[in-house]
Amino acid sequence: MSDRIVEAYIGEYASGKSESAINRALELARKGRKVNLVDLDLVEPFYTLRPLQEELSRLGLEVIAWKTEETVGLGEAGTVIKPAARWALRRIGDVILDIGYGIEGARTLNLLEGADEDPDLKIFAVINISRPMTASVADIVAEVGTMGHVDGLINNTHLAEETTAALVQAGSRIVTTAANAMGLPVIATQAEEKLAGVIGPVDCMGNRVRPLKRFMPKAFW
Amino acid sequence: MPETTTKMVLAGEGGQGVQAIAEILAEAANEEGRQALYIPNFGVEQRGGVSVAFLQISDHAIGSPKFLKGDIVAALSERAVQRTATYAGPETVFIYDSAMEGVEDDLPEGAARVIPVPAMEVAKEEFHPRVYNMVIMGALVGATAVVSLDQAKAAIEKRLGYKFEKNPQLRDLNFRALERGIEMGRWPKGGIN
Amino acid sequence: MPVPAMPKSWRVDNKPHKFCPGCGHGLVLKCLGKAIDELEIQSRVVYGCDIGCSLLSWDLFNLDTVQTHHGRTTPVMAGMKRARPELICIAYMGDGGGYSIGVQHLVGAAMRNEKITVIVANNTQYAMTGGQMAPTTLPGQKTETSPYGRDAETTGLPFQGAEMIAAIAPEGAYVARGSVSHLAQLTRFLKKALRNQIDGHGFSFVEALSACPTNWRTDAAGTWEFVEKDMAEHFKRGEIKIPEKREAAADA
Amino acid sequence: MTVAPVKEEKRVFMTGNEVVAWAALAAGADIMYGYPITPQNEVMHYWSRLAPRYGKSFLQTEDELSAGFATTGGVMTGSKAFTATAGSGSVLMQEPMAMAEMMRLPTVTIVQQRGGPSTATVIYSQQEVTLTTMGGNGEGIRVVYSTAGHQDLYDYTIKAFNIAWKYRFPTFVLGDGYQAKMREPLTIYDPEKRGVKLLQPDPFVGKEGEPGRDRPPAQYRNTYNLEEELYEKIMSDMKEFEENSADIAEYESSYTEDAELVIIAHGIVFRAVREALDNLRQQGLPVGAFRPVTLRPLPVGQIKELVARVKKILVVESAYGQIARLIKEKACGAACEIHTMFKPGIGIAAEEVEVRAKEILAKQ
Repeated sequence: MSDRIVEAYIGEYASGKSESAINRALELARKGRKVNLVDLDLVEPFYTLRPLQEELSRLGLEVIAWKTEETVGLGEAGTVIKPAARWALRRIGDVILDIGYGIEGARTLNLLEGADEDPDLKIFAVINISRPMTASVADIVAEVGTMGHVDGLINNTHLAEETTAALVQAGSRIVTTAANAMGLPVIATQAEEKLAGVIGPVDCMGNRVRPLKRFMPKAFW
Repeated sequence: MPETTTKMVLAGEGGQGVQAIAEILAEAANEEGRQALYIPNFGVEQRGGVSVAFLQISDHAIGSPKFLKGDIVAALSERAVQRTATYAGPETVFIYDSAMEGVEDDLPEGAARVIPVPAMEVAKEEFHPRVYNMVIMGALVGATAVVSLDQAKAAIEKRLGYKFEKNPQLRDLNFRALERGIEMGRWPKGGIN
Repeated sequence: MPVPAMPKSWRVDNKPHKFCPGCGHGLVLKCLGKAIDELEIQSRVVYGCDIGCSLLSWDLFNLDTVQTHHGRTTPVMAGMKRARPELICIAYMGDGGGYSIGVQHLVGAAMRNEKITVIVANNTQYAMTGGQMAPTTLPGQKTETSPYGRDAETTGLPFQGAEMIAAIAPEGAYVARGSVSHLAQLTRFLKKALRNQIDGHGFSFVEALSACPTNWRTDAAGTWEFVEKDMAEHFKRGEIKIPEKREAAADA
Repeated sequence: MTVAPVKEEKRVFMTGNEVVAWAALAAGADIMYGYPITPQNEVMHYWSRLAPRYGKSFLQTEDELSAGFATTGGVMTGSKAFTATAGSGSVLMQEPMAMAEMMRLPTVTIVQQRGGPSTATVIYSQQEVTLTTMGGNGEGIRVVYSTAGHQDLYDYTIKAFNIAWKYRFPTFVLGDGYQAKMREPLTIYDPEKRGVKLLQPDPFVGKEGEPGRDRPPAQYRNTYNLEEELYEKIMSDMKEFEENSADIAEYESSYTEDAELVIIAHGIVFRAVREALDNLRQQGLPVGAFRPVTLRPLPVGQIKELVARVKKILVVESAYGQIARLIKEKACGAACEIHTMFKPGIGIAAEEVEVRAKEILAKQ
């Protein structure tokens, strides 16, 4: 078995893909692993990792994303895949992929060289039940059904500053039920650090709780 | 020659030649060294709509192309009567073609004088319907004396000379129609009829 | 005074209409009125006209009508049809609106097979604005903006609008070109175009060769000759595209 | 077949463009016409995903002219129709919206402002104020709501449909790229359950019966023959617009009663102002804030009252004086000082506003 970790985070708009990917990458880096964090959001690359690049690099990540000054046109002409991102799976170390939203966002993986034959690649769908499109078990099953191959779900239920432990637990119940219906594992329940402490190491459904540090508010403005 | 500005509104159906009349009068006045300002105002139709010409002739510089009341308002069709009644004030001489029927209710009430002119009848019987606008132009010149007969003729010559070259009889026809119109325009004072 | 024979779908109270004597619009719209009468669809039609001389038809029919901007009647009618598919939507315009300023709307509607009927009256120039050159102006034809005659080298050849639509419209579309010189045929084309919309096959388009004696400066004989000889040389009458296997409507 | 898309009140988390799509559904919109332009694309993305589930329609047109004109066609059939655009798309949208003004068509247009002039940036600005409030050729016979976040986007998109159909003025919801793309929580709800009655549209064309036999034909035009005809038409529309302006106009204000300086901003910039205001007040400084929610018609009475009473005004915007021009016009003749902070095409942070406000207060 390979020790290499390769994970792609997909999901609805604002479901928390980027936040999940960043935190996962940092978690691995803290363990002393070499980690590549790749921005593969082709729909709107400039609302995700771009403003965070320097900070994340300082924290020890290899960030593969466009720099603002390297591009022109932004959202309208900026959906050009960065060559380094295309070959990301050939890099040494772990690879964490932030895959953008889009009706067939998961198919973005086809753009990665070697994605179809990489034995380590795992694709996780990030779910926030506070989003009407993925609010119920039926909605989640339908939504994930359109995403192509998925290896597991992540409960990332939140309402930004208004998130409560009860909400996260409610999310866990719905996401776990949906995962069971699809025969998929729940990889983790994610919650902001403080809240994660309140919930404890496992949530009400027995899913591992991953504490999150929020970066994305800095990704904006 | 009048000292002040003469303001005229001419209106008719598209194709009746009101714009040509106004243009010729403006050119004649200009040739005489007077100030003239003419502005056409028409609907969206190429033909068939009410066509209105606003003409001002003066001895001094003319201000706004738009004015509220005309000294002379000439309406050559039923619709033109309705359209132009608004330009008739207490000082206005309102001229309309007496061949029109059923316009009595639309004629302006407060005008200084409202004069029916049998221009269509005269054009048809004495000349040719095509010189109708010459009769009207004559009537306006007769009523206002804004330009001299010679100058009016010169301006017509300038505009229609190329046609007259081919058919000199046309020149005579047009000029006679003009003179007949001038005669009619010197209508005895005294309001309707 | 006896009222001349008018289609039932025409308004009688505001006639005579406002087109110039000898104008082709009146004839095209009479054919359209007859087609509407024969199909008995007066209560379902919404008629849209452009700016340009076609706007003078804004109150010509006893039909619900909207007069729009230059070239924009096509999207207005497409918008109506999408919102209320049971309505029968007709967009009427001149060649300037259809083939110049509104051509991308025409292309978009044809390509999407919008279930509307577009009628373009082609009189080889912009008439209401005083006779400027249009995409349809004939080679050598003098207009206010081609005072020495249209030069094909620098301004191109008469635009083959109906052929273009036939080429880009998907299966189900109906495309024909008629003429005011052949009114029975034009009526038949218009009827088939409307039938195509009623049956839900797809886009329908009729170009009608029309006449503009005012801007052509032609008398009756000259007008006839221009339509029948000069225009006919460049614009072929006939059906250009018919839905396969489902021939649109009875050829009444 | 159709079920209410938003059945019960719910706290949700999403982007502004999605909020618009959900709000349009909640408002009972029937059809959207659109053309891609960043940053409004996801309004179309979400609407086109959601629409078929609720028996609604979507049409992607060949350009914004077409999207706008198709929207006018849609509303004429008595359907609640809307479109969304931004930047140079807004420029094209003014042609159909001029027709909507002339024919008094109840179109709803969402504008997510981006940088200008020209293509500029796709990110953010407040540079479409003049365009959206005044439109193309004409007198700006329209209603414009400037939103300051997701709850506003939801509330005012729903309101826009009602106002449009009530008054038959084309109505706009003026957002921006930040609001389009940012994520924050909001409460979605069924407006009817909150007692907001959704107006049922009345068709302009395609009514029951045969025109000329059962009813007169419904005939609409935007072309007038005479100056006088046009004059009467516009004067009557303007009279109606002005008579209803006070009812339509909305605003938000805080701490203006005892303020020496009042900061005026609209839209998302007001959030920076609100934040700055809290800090300034905590420091005991006599500052207030005022936000016109409707940019057309403006809350004229409140603005006039304000400028007559306070000593200093600071207008803050992500444009070079577009809202300031409107405020100054209403403030004409007042003795107050009017200061400005113009940052065209770029976001404004609370700290910047705070610094500027202190500078102005310190000046004698």
